[in-house]
Amino acid sequence: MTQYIVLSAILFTIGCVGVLTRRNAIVVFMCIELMLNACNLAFVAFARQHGNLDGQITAFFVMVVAAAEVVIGLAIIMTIFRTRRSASVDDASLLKY
Amino acid sequence: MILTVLILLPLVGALVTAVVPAAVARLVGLGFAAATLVAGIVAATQYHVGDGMQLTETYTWIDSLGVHYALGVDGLGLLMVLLTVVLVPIVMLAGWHEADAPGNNGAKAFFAWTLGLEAMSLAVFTATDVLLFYVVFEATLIPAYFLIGGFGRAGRGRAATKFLIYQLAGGLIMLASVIGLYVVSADAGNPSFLISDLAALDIDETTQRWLFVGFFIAFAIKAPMFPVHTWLADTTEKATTGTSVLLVCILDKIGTFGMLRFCLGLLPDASQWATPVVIVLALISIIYGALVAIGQDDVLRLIGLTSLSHFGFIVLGIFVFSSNGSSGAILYMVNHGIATALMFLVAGFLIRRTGTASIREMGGVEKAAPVLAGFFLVGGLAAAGLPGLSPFVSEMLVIIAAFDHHWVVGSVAVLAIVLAAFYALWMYQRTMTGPDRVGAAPVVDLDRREVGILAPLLLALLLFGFYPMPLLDVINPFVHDSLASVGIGQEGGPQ
Amino acid sequence: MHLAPLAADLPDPGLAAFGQDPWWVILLKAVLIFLVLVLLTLFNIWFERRVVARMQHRVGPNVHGPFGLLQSLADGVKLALKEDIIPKSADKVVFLLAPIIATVPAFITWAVIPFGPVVNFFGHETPLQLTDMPVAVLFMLAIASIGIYGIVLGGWSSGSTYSLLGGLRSSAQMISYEVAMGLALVAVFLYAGSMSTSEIVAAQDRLWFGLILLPSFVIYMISMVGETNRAPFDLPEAEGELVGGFHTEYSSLKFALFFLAEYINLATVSAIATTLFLGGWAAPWGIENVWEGANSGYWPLLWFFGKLFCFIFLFVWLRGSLPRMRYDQFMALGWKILIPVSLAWIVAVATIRVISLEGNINRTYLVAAIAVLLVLTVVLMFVGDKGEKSGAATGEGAPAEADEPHDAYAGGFPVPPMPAGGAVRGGAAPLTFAQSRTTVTAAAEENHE
Amino acid sequence: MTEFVKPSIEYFELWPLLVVFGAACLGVVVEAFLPRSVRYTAQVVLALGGLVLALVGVVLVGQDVPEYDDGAARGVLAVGGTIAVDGPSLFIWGLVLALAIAGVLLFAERQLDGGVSAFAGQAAAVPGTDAEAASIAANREHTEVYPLLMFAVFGMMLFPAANDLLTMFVGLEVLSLPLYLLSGLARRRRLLSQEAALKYFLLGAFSSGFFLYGAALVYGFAGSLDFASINEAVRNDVGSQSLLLIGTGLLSVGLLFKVGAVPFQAWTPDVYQGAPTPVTAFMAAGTKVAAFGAIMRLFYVALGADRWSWQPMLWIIAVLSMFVGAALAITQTDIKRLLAYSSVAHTGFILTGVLGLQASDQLAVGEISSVQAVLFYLATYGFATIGAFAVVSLVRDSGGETTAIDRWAGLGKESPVVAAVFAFFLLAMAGIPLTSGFVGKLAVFSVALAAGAWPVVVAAVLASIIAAFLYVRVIKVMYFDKPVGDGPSVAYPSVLTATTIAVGAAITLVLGVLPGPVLDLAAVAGEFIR
Amino acid sequence: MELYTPILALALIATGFAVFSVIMSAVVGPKRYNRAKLDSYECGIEPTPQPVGGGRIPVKYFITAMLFIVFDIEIIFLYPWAVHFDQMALFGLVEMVLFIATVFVAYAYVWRRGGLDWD
Repeated sequence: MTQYIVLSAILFTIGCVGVLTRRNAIVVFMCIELMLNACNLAFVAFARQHGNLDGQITAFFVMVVAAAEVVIGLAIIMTIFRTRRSASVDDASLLKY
Repeated sequence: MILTVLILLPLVGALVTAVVPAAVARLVGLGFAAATLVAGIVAATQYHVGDGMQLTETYTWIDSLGVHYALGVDGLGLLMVLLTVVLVPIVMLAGWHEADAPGNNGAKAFFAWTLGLEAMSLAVFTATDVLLFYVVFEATLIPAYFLIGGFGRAGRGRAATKFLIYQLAGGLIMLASVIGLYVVSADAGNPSFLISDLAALDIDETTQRWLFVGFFIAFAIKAPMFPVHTWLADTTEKATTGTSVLLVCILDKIGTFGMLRFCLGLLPDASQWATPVVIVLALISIIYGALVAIGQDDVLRLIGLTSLSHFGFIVLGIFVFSSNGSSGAILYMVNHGIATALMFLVAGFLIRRTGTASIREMGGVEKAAPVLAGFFLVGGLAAAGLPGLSPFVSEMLVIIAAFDHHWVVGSVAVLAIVLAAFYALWMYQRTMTGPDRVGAAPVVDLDRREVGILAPLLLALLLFGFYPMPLLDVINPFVHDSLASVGIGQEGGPQ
Repeated sequence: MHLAPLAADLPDPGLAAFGQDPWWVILLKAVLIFLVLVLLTLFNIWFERRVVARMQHRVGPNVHGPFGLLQSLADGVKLALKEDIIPKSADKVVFLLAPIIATVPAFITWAVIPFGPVVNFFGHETPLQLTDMPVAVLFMLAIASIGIYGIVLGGWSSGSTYSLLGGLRSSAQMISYEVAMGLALVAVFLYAGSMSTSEIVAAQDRLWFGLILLPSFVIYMISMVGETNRAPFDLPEAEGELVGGFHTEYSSLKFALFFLAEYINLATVSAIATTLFLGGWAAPWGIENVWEGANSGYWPLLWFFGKLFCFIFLFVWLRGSLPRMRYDQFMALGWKILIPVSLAWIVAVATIRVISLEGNINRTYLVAAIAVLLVLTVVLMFVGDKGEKSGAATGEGAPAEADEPHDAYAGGFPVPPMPAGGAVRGGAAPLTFAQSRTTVTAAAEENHE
Repeated sequence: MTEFVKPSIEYFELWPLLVVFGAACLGVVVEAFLPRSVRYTAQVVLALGGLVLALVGVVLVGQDVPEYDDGAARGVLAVGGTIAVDGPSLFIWGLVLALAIAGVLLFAERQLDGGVSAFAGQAAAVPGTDAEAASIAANREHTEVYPLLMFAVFGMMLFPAANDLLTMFVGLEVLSLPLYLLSGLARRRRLLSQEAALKYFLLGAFSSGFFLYGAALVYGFAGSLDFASINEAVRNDVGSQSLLLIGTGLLSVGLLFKVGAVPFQAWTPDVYQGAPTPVTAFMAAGTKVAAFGAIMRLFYVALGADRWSWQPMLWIIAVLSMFVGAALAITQTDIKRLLAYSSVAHTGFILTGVLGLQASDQLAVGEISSVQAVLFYLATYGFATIGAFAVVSLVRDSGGETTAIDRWAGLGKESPVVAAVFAFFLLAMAGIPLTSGFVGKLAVFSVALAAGAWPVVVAAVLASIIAAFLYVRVIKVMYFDKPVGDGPSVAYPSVLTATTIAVGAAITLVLGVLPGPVLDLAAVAGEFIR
Repeated sequence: MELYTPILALALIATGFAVFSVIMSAVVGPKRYNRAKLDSYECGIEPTPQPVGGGRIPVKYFITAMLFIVFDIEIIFLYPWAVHFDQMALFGLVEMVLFIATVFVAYAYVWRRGGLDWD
């Protein structure tokens, strides 16, 4: 069981690092999705460990939320691209201080 | 009831003045001020000397926090109230035209804010609930802020901001102590802000000290005391003299008033614990104020700094814990109010004539305007504590008390008198005597109105200089009580 | 949330027969399935060509072997001997990976297809089915959709306009029809009360779901054609528009793999249809009345493949007789008709089910529930396509955008660029349609200037 | 799979939630089927109607929520214990709904910008293209904002009422996602707006990821998601402490991000500045209220027994938030950013309140509880903020709103009323007596002090001195500075915005002078139920 | 788990076959390359240069993808519901009708706004 947890932790960390280091909004976004799925993995693993279904149900809901986030996120990122011709989060620098 | 009326009158007056057409605004304002004066006198007549807290009224305000709307006056409060109600109309008359001067926000605003300030100050002097006190204590800042920022010389905006920041800082620090008191009372099982309830608590040593620090810093900033006095000179320099009078003669008294009410009244042990430090600070303020005053070139700055020295005396008097000291301090609060008001107003008239506040650029006024020069001289001598003028009495009491406390303290205080005499006379000499300024229009002398404004102050100075008993009669019982609370027996009031 | 402890760990009784095989049986079965599929593919290709030829009054392949049966084998060998080209603009790794990704899932789906009942398999009692699980059908759908990756990656990595558009199109239409397909299956699960294929087959012993759930069946059949990119829905390979579609750039055996995958999928969807709607390996009714041995031993294989070939023939027939659809009509069919209808149908089925479960339910409750959905559906059908096209929801810019001169980004085509730092390798080098002479989709159109 | 048990659904207690959600869905339908001409009216009416209806519902429910088992608190566990309809929930619901009504009024304001709302005519049209020009010419506007707002409100109501981590997470997302979109819809300065949306979205999704993983770990620790069981597990600490600790940390990251506490405040200024001012107003007020409700529920109900592991963390974060917020606010030159940073500082102050004692058995008689103090502070802060931003939307020049502080110079002369009102709001935020802010500060400080968190209180006092300076600075600019160029001009708002500002100011004053009733209401709200 | 091992076997066989044939195609068969042959196919014309800044895909595909996600999620919820429908009976029906109706609202919106139209 612990292997799953470790794996999910690793995935989560990868996603986390990705978010912090990558510059392409889409990639950042994908990293976030990776984090969510790491959470799913952890939930399912724990559900198995505790022998109840809460975790699996949660995984379902997380999927829904992830889907919603994808939709909204893509919408926002698209608008930015079409305005800026670039997906780099570094270019998004009008707002500072 | 009368106290509520006393507070509401100027408050309503402020609102009315703000809405009536500018033409009549000044008259309306003055009318309300006069009405307040009358109310104040009525209150004084209803006051029975020696019965402690009187004319009290108490209503629950915020139940779940144990806050009350509670008013009442004792000797100290009464004197402050009277001082306030008397000075405000005088300031209004003095500022009659000045507020309309170009660059100012207009007499209407000036009168409205002044009345607002009066209302809040009266509330401060009569509040007997700590939170109510705190609320109005902070509330006085708003009108004061707009008075300083809206009227006077260039750079007043900065001065106003500086003033407000200092005061807010003090206020917030005090807030911590206020809440602290509340929490203590809550732990004691009866959450309340009423001074009467809080005085009943016995607070353990360390807590007392923390709370004391909070209160004292706030009041030291207010009063002002070295080292947190720096806002004072800037403010008096930039603001109109009328504003300065309101600030220095009324608002700053809240500081010393608070020390008596809260530091001594609620935290006696801590007060005694802190005495050495406070006395040192007081002495520094006395000497430092006097010395810096000597060096000043700007009349208004100079006067401002003299009051730093005077507040030093007052605090000294309070913290030597003797009947002489306390009585002297309280008496000093009144006298200083009168004397400094006189100084500021005269200086104001002077500046309006010479068009400058720089001592260097003045001179030879006494030939052209003997009356003005006379008033100026009296004011200066009063500040210097010349016998026969009321500050002398209070100063003497304080110094005697100081010697009783410790000869060093006393002698330092005496030194201050010398310095005071020096700056007062030297200022007079530089401004009034000597050659006339080159190529300047001769200074017109005071007109009848201005004399009329100054006269009552002068009379008060002389009257209380020779016969301070009426004041002392009011003061002594209070001193007796407060000293008793500190745990020092009464060894006969000063005669 | 207080939920029941997880009981699903141990396979439910229906699956008791599975997971008991020794390794050699498993291996043998797997190999058999593999062979069957390969042969089936070869046969299907030949079959299709013959039938289509007949429909067009031609003869079709008849040279190699009896009836030209070996034709497709010959083709395979020929393909193997063809030159293997990897375009220089292609992303090598993905380009090679894509056909594999496309092929493998096609095989795997068959792991859960039941060919028959428990039989004596070389002296070992085992069902004629590689394995089964509580979520078999879900598993099939999941694996099948992995195949889409193969196609879209193949299209993308070729580094060619046609391939990319072809890949996009096919993936778009596959996912669109996957929704309809998925919805069509819900009704089946509702009646079977399980997602394991063998249990579903068992549940149809009285009546085929294809009959009681006719609408689901029809929807499924339509969507399975779309799912496999077959005529009349073979737009990804629309020669007239897209040359070869996503596998334009592929040659030799890599192309063969895509071909193989496509035909296996053809068989797969047919097999699923058979299993879920036509009673799987069970003999058509009536037969076991006259001959009770029909559903035992290896005979069911006969029925199974019989039904399977009906579907195959249907596919061929469609191809032979129907013209290709236009893309917008095609998508409209999927999104605007199949989905709402199947949703409505699901609710209807559920309602009927409830009524049969508990006869005496207060109608108002029920009516209200149905009314909600009905109103919505009706309204939708009623207003139909008249919906104004403010780009708001589509994210597509207002018309004026197309004529921004030299704005490569005009026309609402926002898309993530390749990772920062530009293209790494060939095919990853970002595409553009800016100057392409092709006139495939309106999409490409708007890019011209 | 064992026998299925049908959860009970307390339709009456959930009435407010359901109404809001229904209104939101209806809004979408309206958007889909009504002609553009009538949409604006329909949407506004629908939204307002829904909110008012829900508010009525809250009052009705509040009147007869039964006592919870031990009588210390009142409330109902709805939908199989996933939603706790208790005193605090209801208070927050009421507050959120009130703020949302104000928000809708601001959204509907059309007079300030020449007959169009503050929202982009067509979000999809690329700025500076003919498409945008066309949409502007056609006086298009996105009426979708109203359904979006309603969904956000739904989330804001679900979030603090959630009684298990899953529901809380869902609430968190439902509240966030619409806001992400809304903040990208500004009509003017669209690049800023879109950028704000992007940053808000990326960081928001990031933080919610943390929250979720925290939830997973806590679930791993406790074996259950609902707060009561977690609390039990914490008491008799089953499972590994490290899971619990890390989980708690990650959970609080997610929550503290929402309230913009340091070090998770990075998004606040950007989003506040970039988003359309009505959205900023609504978001700043609503999000904070909801999120603090959730924070209190999580920390008190689920992790209450583990107080000593999370309290030190909150101490530090509170102090940091106050100082960083106040200090950075001083350096700002843009009024919206300034307000944003001040909101960070306020987060710190509210956290100070969260540090207090909440359970009645821990309190001396007549002492106010943390929940009470925080709820009150939230009420004061919410209305002051929404009012302040509403005022910001009035001050304009040719390029739309002028948010540069130095352009505000001379506002005191240009429009004394507006300047006075704004100054009043600022004073309220500074916590000057006779404004609601003062009583709020008083309350939170006293509870924190009572709980022995005196270092935090001292820090808070110092921080509020810094903060005071920054508010005074703005007032000075408005009243005593010489206007640059032709000074700011004040657009005359329609009754909508006017009402909002007036109500905001009125409430700020009333809560400052007579806070009694609201404090008592918060007291009646009592404790959270588990 | 042992329910899944057979799948692994089949998967291995299939992968082996696929990889084998890919390699085969590389090994067997002539290699007579030339530049034109290695260009990407564009009806014989010079292939278009690839721009920096990203290949671009019609936005419609994104819409389709999003809608797919939405409905796929709906299906995910429908399957377990369907399998255990008999236990929930009427309650299950009502809840699911509400759920479907909600999704339908969004669906209607997209439809009306032309989200489903290809041109």
